Order: sequence, then structure tokens, then C-alpha cells
Amino acid sequence: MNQIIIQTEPFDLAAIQEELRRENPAIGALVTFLGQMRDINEGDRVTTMTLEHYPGMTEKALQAIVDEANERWQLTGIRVVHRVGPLQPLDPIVLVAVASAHRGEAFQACEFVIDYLKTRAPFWKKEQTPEGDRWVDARHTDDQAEQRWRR
Amino acid sequence: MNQIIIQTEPFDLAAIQEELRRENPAIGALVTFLGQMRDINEGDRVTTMTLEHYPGMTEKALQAIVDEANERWQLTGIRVVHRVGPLQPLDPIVLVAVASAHRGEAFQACEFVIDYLKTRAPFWKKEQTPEGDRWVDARHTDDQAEQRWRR
Amino acid sequence: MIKLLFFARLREALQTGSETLDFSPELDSVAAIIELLQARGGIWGELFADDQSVLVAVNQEMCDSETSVKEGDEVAFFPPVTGG
Amino acid sequence: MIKLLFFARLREALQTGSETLDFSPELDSVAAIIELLQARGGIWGELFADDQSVLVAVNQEMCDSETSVKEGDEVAFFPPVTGG
Repeated sequence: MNQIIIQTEPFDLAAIQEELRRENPAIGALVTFLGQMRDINEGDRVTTMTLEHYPGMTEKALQAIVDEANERWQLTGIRVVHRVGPLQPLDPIVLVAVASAHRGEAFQACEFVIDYLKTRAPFWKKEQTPEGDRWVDARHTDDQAEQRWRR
Repeated sequence: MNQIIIQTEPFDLAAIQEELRRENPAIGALVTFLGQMRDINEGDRVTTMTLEHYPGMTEKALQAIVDEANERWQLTGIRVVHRVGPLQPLDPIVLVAVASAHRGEAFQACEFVIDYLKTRAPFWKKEQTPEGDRWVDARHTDDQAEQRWRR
Repeated sequence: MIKLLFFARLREALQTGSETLDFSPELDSVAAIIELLQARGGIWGELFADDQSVLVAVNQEMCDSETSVKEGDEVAFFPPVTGG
Repeated sequence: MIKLLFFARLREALQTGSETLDFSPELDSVAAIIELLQARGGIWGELFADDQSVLVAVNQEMCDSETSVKEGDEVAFFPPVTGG
């Protein structure tokens, strides 16, 4: 079973993984990616970050990514949880958890989902630094990461 | 910081991840692999599994794998926890958690550690099935997975 | 009527998150809407200039300037995404 | 003295997990130890036959039959590993 959640509140990493891994005794592998806020970006201290998104489109874009992952690999379940609103350093931002019978597919699908999310889901980060606020620029390395999955 | 633990007791997935991700505010990515016991293997129902290992060598072999991961990628911390003794379906068997500033390195290092563990760490699984006990055979796909990392 | 949405850096620079346009047969593509916004000049002219990397979604699906637009559509403009 | 260890399928088939051998100059390699075990015949002859995939570790490091062995070493024999 798949689930996509956008929320302002913190999420419970442990509860999400526990629920997913117990869903099916055929699951042999659970791969989880957790993205969290760093206190430094491009050399500057970041005190807070605010995540904006496009309600409606975000859910659609993530659903399309999850559907494609399920087409490409044999999976038993995916969870995508993304926070929006204000965040502090060390706060978890995004969780992608993928369950499968075998580890190779779980690893590939998990990395695929976060790589696509980074370039295709409408989220924008604004950083608050001692020098003022700034919108985070898209990273070339994220485009490269996405390109690898093209076929 | 890295940590390798072999234990008969269940491990606390949430506590291990939480401790690792909070270790350093420069951590942007935490990738976790959880391997758990399936109730079916090669078409047969498995009711229990017993994991044997080679105390002393196990820790050395895992330390060598963790050291090599740290040489190959920029990481902030690795946790490897492996259970031995009797296990039931849905029981977690092994956890590999890797923290890094960036996700690409965390994904690669995590998959590297579990791929090497599967072929280089002295653990052996014995399955209890309705048709009797049997030692699990090494899988050709695990050898292939390990080959990918050779250089 | 066409609903326009602006996000992030664009929303802040334009000082608006949304507006509505009356639909007309000339406004039948993303390119036509961009041309209209660009023609407003000032900050609009700058942000919708040809060399700016502005992404577009029609009815919440990513698309390009060739995409056609019809009465009732939702057209969103935003900078390259930076989530995750 | 050389300490021999056997694990998993091997331990069960041989009905022993360990034994000690007196070191002698002829027992100076993994190959020489395997030859000695094979020469015992019966289940030993079968399990240490050349076509069996038995892994070897000397002092807890994976090695091959060329590896040399000296007084006080720990030599372990086991099937391909299946953890994780």
C-alpha cells in the first residue's frame, strides 16, 4: 500500500517504518531515506527554513512518481511524507520509505523517488540566515541525479 | 561515529536512527536499510530461522567493510546491527544506517555495506520449515551485487 | 476565466499569489499568456523574459509553452523546485 | 598448536565445532591442513574434497588455500555466508 502525506507537523519516522514493514510478511527489505535540515548551506549558517508548496499539484506530482516506481520495480509499499512551513536545523524534512521482497529493488526505488521528488515536486525552500532571507537555488546535481533514471 | 553491534535481542530501529541523525547538524541525509525475516523462502513456509555466526571474525569483517565505506565516501556516521540466534517472520535481522551531508553518498555507502556484509561477514541462516530444517544456500545474486563494487 | 498562480520567488517579486484572466480565443496557449504577462512591463517584463527559467504547470501538471490553455484552466508559474 | 573451527553446515556434518592440531613444519599452509582433513576419509573426505565450496579464514581473515599457517593460528572452515 502506498501513502503520500504533506504536513506542517513533525512526522514519526519510527511509526511510519513500523507500520510499513509489518504490512506483509513477504517483505524482506525496507529502505528509508530521511532528508533533514542542515545548519549550514553553501557556507552560510542557516537558522530557519520555510518550505512553500503548491497544494494539490504537490500530491499529484508525488502520486505520479510513486506510480512510476511501482511500475518499474516489484514493491510492496511506499510512504512519502514531506513537511512544509517553518523548519529548524536537525528537523526532518522528507521521508521516503520503500518495502520490497528484495533489497536491490527497494534501494533503487527509494533513490528514484527522492531524485524525482527533488526536480518534479513543487516545493521551494527559503532560508533565513544572519545575512537575511534567500530562496534556495535549484541544484545542478539534482538534475544530474534525475537524468540517470531517464529511459 | 561508527558502531557495529551483534546481538541476540531485538534492536530499536527508531533509537538507532534518532541517535545517528542528531549526531551532527551537517547531516542532510540518512539512508537506512532494514532486512527482516520473510515467512516464505524459495516457495516454502518458514516458521523460524536460526542465525549462527563466527564471534570475533564477524566484528572484524564488519569493521573492515565500514572502514572501506568511509574511505570511499564522505560520511558522518554508520551503524550496523545484526541479530543472531532464533528469529520469527517479521523480525528485523539487520540494520545498516548511513548518515552524510548529501543523499547520493548515503545511498551508495548503505547499499555497499549491506552488499559486502552479505558475502563477506560470517553469518549463516538455518531455516525451520514444515518439511524440516535446512541451511540457506548462498545466493548468486548476492555475489553479483558484491561484484558491482569491485575496483 | 483562467486562474493564474505564482509561487515562491515569483510570488514575492510580483507581490501576488494569484489572479484571474478572462479567457479569450487569443489566450489559447501558455506562450500567449506569458506574452501577455511580459507585456505588462516592469517586474513582469523582467520575470517573464525569455531568458528566465520559469516553470509552468497547467491544471497541476508540468508542461511547456506549447501547451494549450482553455476556459477554466489553472495555470501556475514558479521557479525550479527545491524540495526534499 | 593450531586451532581449527567449523561452522554451520560443516559443524553439523562433522559433529564438532572445533579441535586442535599439533603444529608441525609440514602443516605450514591452509592447503596442507585441508589435505590432512581430507585424508581422514568418510565425511571429512567428502566435505574437504576439491569440488566443495568451503571458505577458509586464518586468524579471522578470509584467505585462500595458498595462505601460510604458523604455530598458534586459528583456522576456520565454513560454507559460503548467508547473513543479512
